[in-house]
Amino acid sequence: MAENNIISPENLVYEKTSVLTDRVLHYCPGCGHGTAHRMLAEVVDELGIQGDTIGVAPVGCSVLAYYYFDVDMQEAAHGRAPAVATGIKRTMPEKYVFTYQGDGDLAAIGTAETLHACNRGENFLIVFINNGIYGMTGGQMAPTTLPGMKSSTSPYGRDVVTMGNPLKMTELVAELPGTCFVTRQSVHTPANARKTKRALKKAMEYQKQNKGTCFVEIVSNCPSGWKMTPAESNKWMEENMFPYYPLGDIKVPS
Amino acid sequence: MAENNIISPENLVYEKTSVLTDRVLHYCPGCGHGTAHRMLAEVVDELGIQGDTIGVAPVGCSVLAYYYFDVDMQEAAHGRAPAVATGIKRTMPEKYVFTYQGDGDLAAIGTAETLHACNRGENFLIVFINNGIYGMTGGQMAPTTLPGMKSSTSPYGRDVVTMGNPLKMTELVAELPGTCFVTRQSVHTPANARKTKRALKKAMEYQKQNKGTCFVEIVSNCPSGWKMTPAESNKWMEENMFPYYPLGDIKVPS
Amino acid sequence: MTEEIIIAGFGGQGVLSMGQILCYGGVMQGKEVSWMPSYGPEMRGGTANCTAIISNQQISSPVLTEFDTAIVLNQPSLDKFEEAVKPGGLLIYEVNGMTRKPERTDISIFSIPAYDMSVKMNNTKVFNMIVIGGFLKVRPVIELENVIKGLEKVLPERYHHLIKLNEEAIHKGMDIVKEESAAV
Amino acid sequence: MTEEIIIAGFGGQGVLSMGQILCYGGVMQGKEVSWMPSYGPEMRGGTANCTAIISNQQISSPVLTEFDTAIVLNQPSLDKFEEAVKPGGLLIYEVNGMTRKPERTDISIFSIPAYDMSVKMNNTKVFNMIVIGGFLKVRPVIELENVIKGLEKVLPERYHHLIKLNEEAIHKGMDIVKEESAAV
Amino acid sequence: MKDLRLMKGNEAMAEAAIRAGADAYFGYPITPQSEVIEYLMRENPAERTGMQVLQAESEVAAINMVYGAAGCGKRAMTTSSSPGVSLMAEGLSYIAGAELPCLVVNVVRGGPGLGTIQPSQSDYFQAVKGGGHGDYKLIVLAPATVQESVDYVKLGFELAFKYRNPVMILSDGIIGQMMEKVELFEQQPRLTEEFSWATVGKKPDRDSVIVTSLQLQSEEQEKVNLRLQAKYREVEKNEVRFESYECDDAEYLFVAFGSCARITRKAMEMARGKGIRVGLLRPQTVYPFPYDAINKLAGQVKGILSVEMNAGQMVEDVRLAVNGKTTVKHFGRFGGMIPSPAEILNALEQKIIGG
Amino acid sequence: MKDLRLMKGNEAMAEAAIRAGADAYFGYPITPQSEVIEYLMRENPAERTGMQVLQAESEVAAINMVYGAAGCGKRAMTTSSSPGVSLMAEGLSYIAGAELPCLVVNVVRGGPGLGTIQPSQSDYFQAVKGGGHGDYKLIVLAPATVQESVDYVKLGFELAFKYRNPVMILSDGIIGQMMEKVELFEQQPRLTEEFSWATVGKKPDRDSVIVTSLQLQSEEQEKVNLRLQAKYREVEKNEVRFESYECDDAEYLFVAFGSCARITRKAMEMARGKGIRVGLLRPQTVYPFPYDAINKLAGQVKGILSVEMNAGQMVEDVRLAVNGKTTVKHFGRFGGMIPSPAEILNALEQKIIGG
Amino acid sequence: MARKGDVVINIESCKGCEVCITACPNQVLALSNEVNSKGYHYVMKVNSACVGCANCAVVCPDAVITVYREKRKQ
Amino acid sequence: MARKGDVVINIESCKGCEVCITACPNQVLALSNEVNSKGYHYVMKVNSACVGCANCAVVCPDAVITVYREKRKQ
Ligand SMILES: Cc1ncc(C[n+]2csc(CCOP(=O)(O)OP(=O)(O)O)c2C)c(N)n1
Ligand SMILES: Cc1ncc(C[n+]2csc(CCOP(=O)(O)OP(=O)(O)O)c2C)c(N)n1
Ligand code: SF4
Ligand code: SF4
Ligand code: SF4
Ligand code: SF4
Ligand code: SF4
Ligand code: SF4
Ligand SMILES: [Mg+2]
Ligand SMILES: [Mg+2]
Repeated sequence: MAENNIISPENLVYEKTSVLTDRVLHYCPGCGHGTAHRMLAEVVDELGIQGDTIGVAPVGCSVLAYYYFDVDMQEAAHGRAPAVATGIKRTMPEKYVFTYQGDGDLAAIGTAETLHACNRGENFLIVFINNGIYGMTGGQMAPTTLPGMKSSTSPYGRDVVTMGNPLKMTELVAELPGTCFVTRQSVHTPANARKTKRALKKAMEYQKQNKGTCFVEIVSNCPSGWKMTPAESNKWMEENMFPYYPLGDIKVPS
Repeated sequence: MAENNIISPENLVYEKTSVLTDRVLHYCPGCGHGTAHRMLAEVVDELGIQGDTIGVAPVGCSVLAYYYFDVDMQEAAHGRAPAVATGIKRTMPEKYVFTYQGDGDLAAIGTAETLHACNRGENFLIVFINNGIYGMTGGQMAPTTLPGMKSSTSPYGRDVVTMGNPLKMTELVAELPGTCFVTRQSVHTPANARKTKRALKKAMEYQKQNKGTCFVEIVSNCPSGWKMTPAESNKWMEENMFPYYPLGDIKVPS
Repeated sequence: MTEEIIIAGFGGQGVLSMGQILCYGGVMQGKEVSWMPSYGPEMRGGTANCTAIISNQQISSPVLTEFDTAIVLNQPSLDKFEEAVKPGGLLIYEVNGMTRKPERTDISIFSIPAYDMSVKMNNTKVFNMIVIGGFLKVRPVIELENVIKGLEKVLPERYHHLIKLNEEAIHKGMDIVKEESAAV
Repeated sequence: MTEEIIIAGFGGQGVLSMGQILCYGGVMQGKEVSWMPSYGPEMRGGTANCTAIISNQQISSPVLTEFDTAIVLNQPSLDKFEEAVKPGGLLIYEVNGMTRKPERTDISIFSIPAYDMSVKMNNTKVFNMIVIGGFLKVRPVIELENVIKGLEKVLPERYHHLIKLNEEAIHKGMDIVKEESAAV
Repeated sequence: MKDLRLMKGNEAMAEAAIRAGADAYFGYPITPQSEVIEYLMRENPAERTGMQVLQAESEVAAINMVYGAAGCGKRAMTTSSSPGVSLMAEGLSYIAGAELPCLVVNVVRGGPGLGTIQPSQSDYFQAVKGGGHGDYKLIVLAPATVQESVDYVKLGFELAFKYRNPVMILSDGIIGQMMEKVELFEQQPRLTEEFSWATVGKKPDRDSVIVTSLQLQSEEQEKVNLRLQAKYREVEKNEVRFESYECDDAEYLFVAFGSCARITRKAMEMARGKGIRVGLLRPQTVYPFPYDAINKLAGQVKGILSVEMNAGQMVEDVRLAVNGKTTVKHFGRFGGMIPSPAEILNALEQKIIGG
Repeated sequence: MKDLRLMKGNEAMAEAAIRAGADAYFGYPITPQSEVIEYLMRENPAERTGMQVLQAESEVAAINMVYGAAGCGKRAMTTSSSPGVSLMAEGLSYIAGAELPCLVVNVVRGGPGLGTIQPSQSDYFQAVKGGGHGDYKLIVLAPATVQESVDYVKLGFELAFKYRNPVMILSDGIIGQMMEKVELFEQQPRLTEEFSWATVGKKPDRDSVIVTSLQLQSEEQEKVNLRLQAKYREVEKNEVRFESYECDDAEYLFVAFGSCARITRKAMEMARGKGIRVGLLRPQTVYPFPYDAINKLAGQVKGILSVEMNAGQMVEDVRLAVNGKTTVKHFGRFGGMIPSPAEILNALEQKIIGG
Repeated sequence: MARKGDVVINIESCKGCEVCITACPNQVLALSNEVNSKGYHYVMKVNSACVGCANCAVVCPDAVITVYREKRKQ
Repeated sequence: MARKGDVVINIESCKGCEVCITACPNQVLALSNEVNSKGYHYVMKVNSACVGCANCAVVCPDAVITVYREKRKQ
């Protein structure tokens, strides 16, 4: 065992940021939502903007995000977070505003609000957690569910002919002049989590410069919805989700 | 004057198709809606599918399209024509189904329905009349209104910073695997009108082959909304709309 | 005093602003007024009309089926509103483009060749002011000075140099309006 | 006869299907039944419970606040439902993982070490059938044969080879259930 | 042979839809009713009967897909829960206006807003007074058992086509989630009829069919409205359904619908046990509402308690029925709370008998 | 100095919004109210007062933008007409559930469905009984003049913030489109207050603010509902507004609101001219409804006619007020048709006096 | 040599938009000074240069024009 | 040579997902046989090879781990 004296304040290299509250997260074991929350909270912490940040929670597993982020937050109707954030940012232009949305929320019912906020170039950050499934309601097919992937509403696998194709919202919004920074990341390894954090930080900095909409997709797992252990889910994600949703920057400000 | 005997049935080269009713169109003088209607009706006529075609009218100036097309038609709620057409086509798969929608209808309130129908590759034809304005309600700004263009809700010209950028829905849906044929045309000259007709005919043929969604944008004028004479409007369209919305095929089946 | 007026014609004839000018004049004269347009089907073209009410009392209904005065500027409007004039009421019609004459015998009927006059004045834009002149001649419900004041309110500043011309048009209208048949 | 039962425990303990098996058994025996799950917040984890009612008459309310029998499989469930047993009613608890014993003196209390038994049987999946066995021993509201018939209905065809094993588990449960205190 | 099963309300409705010969289901997941689409997807009715099932991108899309299929004369349905049903308000108004038949199920949860996913009856007003705009009515069936959930799917389609009007099944989290014995009716054939009002492809010998709710002229729109009103009067004459329990000698009356009526019935039994002569009237149709039946009983009883899982909605219809003849009070729990029979009995004693 | 103008109802509301110190307007065009956003865009209030105006992509987006701005404690508003208001049903329920203040204007047109763009009052039920899901209430103001349209914008914001509740102005195509003399109130300052319930950025000395309508536990949700109901009782106690005309000696009574009340008043004058002693009660708030005032008059008159531009909606509230004390009948024209004073008088004679 | 053509104009449904006039390669069409019953100046033939190309008819939004063309001698 | 590190584990909030175990370059972590009050097998240190790289803490969804590392000698 390490000598006890290592554990002393001056040696501290990593601890939970105080921008996350001390509430126990309600997420399933190994769910990427928690890590994604922390990365975003650390960015708010490091930029010193806790008092200037307003978040918008979606309807989805992260509906209670407002219990964990220690910033002022609003809970939006399913899919409408970008409209709610528009209402906030337009009337509070000096604040840092973000939405945090799942793939059902953002890419199904919220398609129009997402696309139009991005098209108007609303000056806020959209964090998009793509886990290929409706986690909260019990594992139904999402717009991003992969071809052949099973869910409670595609029990024999997603049949693209009848159920449609996985929707790459991130690539679509990158086409819009209103978006300034569009990237796809993950949080399932330390390296990826750190990259995500850097992306989120950049996004907040662009927001300060009023550069337009920043859109950070985080491809994530849903062990419960996918009916896998966390480890299996991360492996499955690497092998199946990443080829379809390749990680990396899609659009960076010129 | 031409000798009278030219006007005899065997010399007939062009007359109004009977798939258009004899009602006087309610459109303003010179409005492209009428020509677009006729091209589509001629296609239905020539393919002999009048009895097998079901159309969906939007809310917009063409809300009364059902008075002019002599085929069975449904009038959809504003923006929902692609959802209505989905309901029709899924239960009547042997019919030829089309929607006819304006840019407010398709690209503003109907964004989600449009994108998802295209993403599912619903086997029907979407005819998209892009006149850069809300004609019916009195000339308000549409998602496709050009930067700087005046409308009753952008009286000092569209300011892209606060009002957003013109939305190129056609380019977006071309990105989706569900679409099979995506093209942008116009009907303001005989050559363009004939091209549009060919595109519409192809689209109906692809529909027969169940190839996925066909999407035909027609860049059109709105003399009333633009506050121009028909001739001015067509000229303005060529000089201003076409550079932004270039004509031509965007996606053709492989 | 309550004067309930319907003004009807083609979309481009300035029907709606005639009503507004009369109402603004009414306001200037300290009267109660209401103006209500026909806002047609959400589509282009067709006819337009508006109801203008000028009264000393509070106005109950801005929407009416019977009128003290009908000012009709085209045939369809004559067809539609001749019957809606109250017995003893007034009908003023613009002669140009009418294919028939009014038929009522229980109302006062006046004609006004406003279009021809506007052409003579080299300015078809003052057409509706000529008609207003005709109306005010027959029913002086508002003083000319207040009409002009109203006009000042309605017209954007940059058009105020046209007020003189409009006043002239009103006077012309007063001159040319003509009783066609005097029933009652 | 009406037996109103609450079954409560962790999500993975087969709580919901226990209630369903009992109810299906009731159906086979020609009884009226109702089963109602707690469907928790739209989120993961936590405890689960269901209400199962088996009766000779039509069942009024599928949702109850008091029960004839409570079957509790973990501490939070004991804490929550001990008080909800009607005086004279029955409480069955799984001994494993309880940090305290039930305290009521006005009800019959039975314990069942079902988890240990399932480990002994080398199949923790039959855990809940052992508990059912214990319950049926104390309250023979449904005949074993009908429970098995119900099981046949609940289990998909491909699992029917497991029915024997389940029957065995029920018998084991009947053997090991044990009265802890006999109040009333 | 009877097909007797133990089924969840939601799943039973899904099975009933297949058996009722439904042509299409369009829906979007939401608790507590997602089992409907999940069951359908598992059953794959496209193979069993040809019925089409599609997960829509939203409730707005779902109800408009229903419109499209219904406009072709198809038996189309959707299911949702409170927030999702709110999103269907415009679509329902269009369907009613275009006089199309369809079936919409609301498995109600507590509101307003995101609220709670627990059972509630707080969408009564929305269902019976019209959540959407304009003068229209849904025919609203309120099942109290899983069996009625099944039966009302069949009945719902029948009424929808009989009156060319949208029908709503007003269920809730209890009825949707509970399992009960249920007898399934036999598979009905899917429709083959081509309705004269439906867009099925223009025939040479008839005018084109137009499905629309638009009338440019007020005169025409008023005619449409008059036709709708005449239809609603017909519905009110023919389709009132209710059950009454122990009303013959009743001195007091409960009125309750759906799951709450079951609990109230238990309260009634408890009251009778104490010698209180109380009856229960349970509307099975909440539109059309059993005004006459309640009015009649109002002359007989000393007071009426409307028991609802909401803050007081149906009680307005009860009052309209009673028209001052006797005292009417409301008792409710809400926000997902379910009243116990004892509470209900207590409310009767406090508010009506003692009040 | 009085700022007296001749203005359209719609434009007057837009000007009133600027002057009331509104912070934001979000809306989507629809006849007969598009003049509101058009006026605002012309006026460019961002320069006059800093007020933000945005044309949203839909009514769904608009109401959720309002939610976001309201959640920051801003004076936010939207305007629409019937089909657009239906699309706001979910959002309104969320705003009510999260207890946010805002102003929503419905310039009603005839329904159901796409219907007609002509004036109507057929969204009464939707406005007062709740178009959205769950137990909630909007405070609903029904202006009868352009002046009231202006005044109610100011009053609406005041009530919205007083009760932290959405307020609706229930206008219609007549009031929206007509021009009348109107006296504009002076420019009010925009809010600078930071409300404790609003998301304005967490301060070190307080917990983070959460704007939400979600409660996972039924117990908590019921508490929310109880708080809402208590608030509604307050509103009912304090905010009932109505005008009565010639009621003192009335033998008969008209009840009518909004534009229809103006026409009914003319009918009343005609009736008085014929010696019929009829009065008029005009609710200015339709929620809270003047139940007590009508109940009192019900004891005095021989019959009441509820005159509405719909198929009979407010008449239910009139009946609830009257509670059997006297005859209540409804007279209406609908689908965009406007009753004439003569028709109304005739209906009084036929249905009430002769009936 | 171009074949001869002719057009028939449904005067009552013409809205005088002039789109056909622009489209005619042979300046066959012009607006009349007269108006139809809807008040529109309608289109009329002003010469006999029509070759029956149908350009005018194809672009006419109101389907006003019917076109004839001499058959090619076989 | 790598500096020495150490981790502090908030046992009660660990859900035993093992993501940290996979992420640790030095196999410092493993699941305990014991469960915490929520019934999860929690993570514990099984050796002293920790270098304080914080990988475990960075990927832990539940913010369970605090990391320390010896200061480099100056
Ligand atoms: C209007 C409406 N429709 C449906 C729902 C039900 N619902 C809640 S969350 C959700 C989807 C959640 O999936 P996603 O957005 O991918 O988030 P995740 O849970 O996967 O993180 C749905 C359909 C709702 N609450 N409101
Ligand atoms: C839900 C709803 N919102 C708004 C409207 C009003 N509206 C009718 S048509 C229209 C836009 C028409 O523009 P577009 O789709 O571009 O068609 P165009 O008239 O230009 O051909 C709008 C906003 C409506 N009828 N329904
Ligand atoms: S259901 Fe899926 S997304 Fe939701 S908390 Fe569990 S693992 Fe995460
Ligand atoms: S308003 Fe514009 S789009 Fe509509 S008919 Fe007139 S010209 Fe055509
Ligand atoms: S294009 Fe048609 S409508 Fe226009 S002027 Fe020519 S004939 Fe008339
Ligand atoms: S057919 Fe050709 S040549 Fe003849 S009028 Fe038309 S455009 Fe001109
Ligand atoms: S990653 Fe966190 S929650 Fe998961 S096992 Fe490790 S410490 Fe526990
Ligand atoms: S800090 Fe690094 S070495 Fe230490 S336990 Fe964590 S991952 Fe392993
Ligand atoms: Mg998801
Ligand atoms: Mg347009």
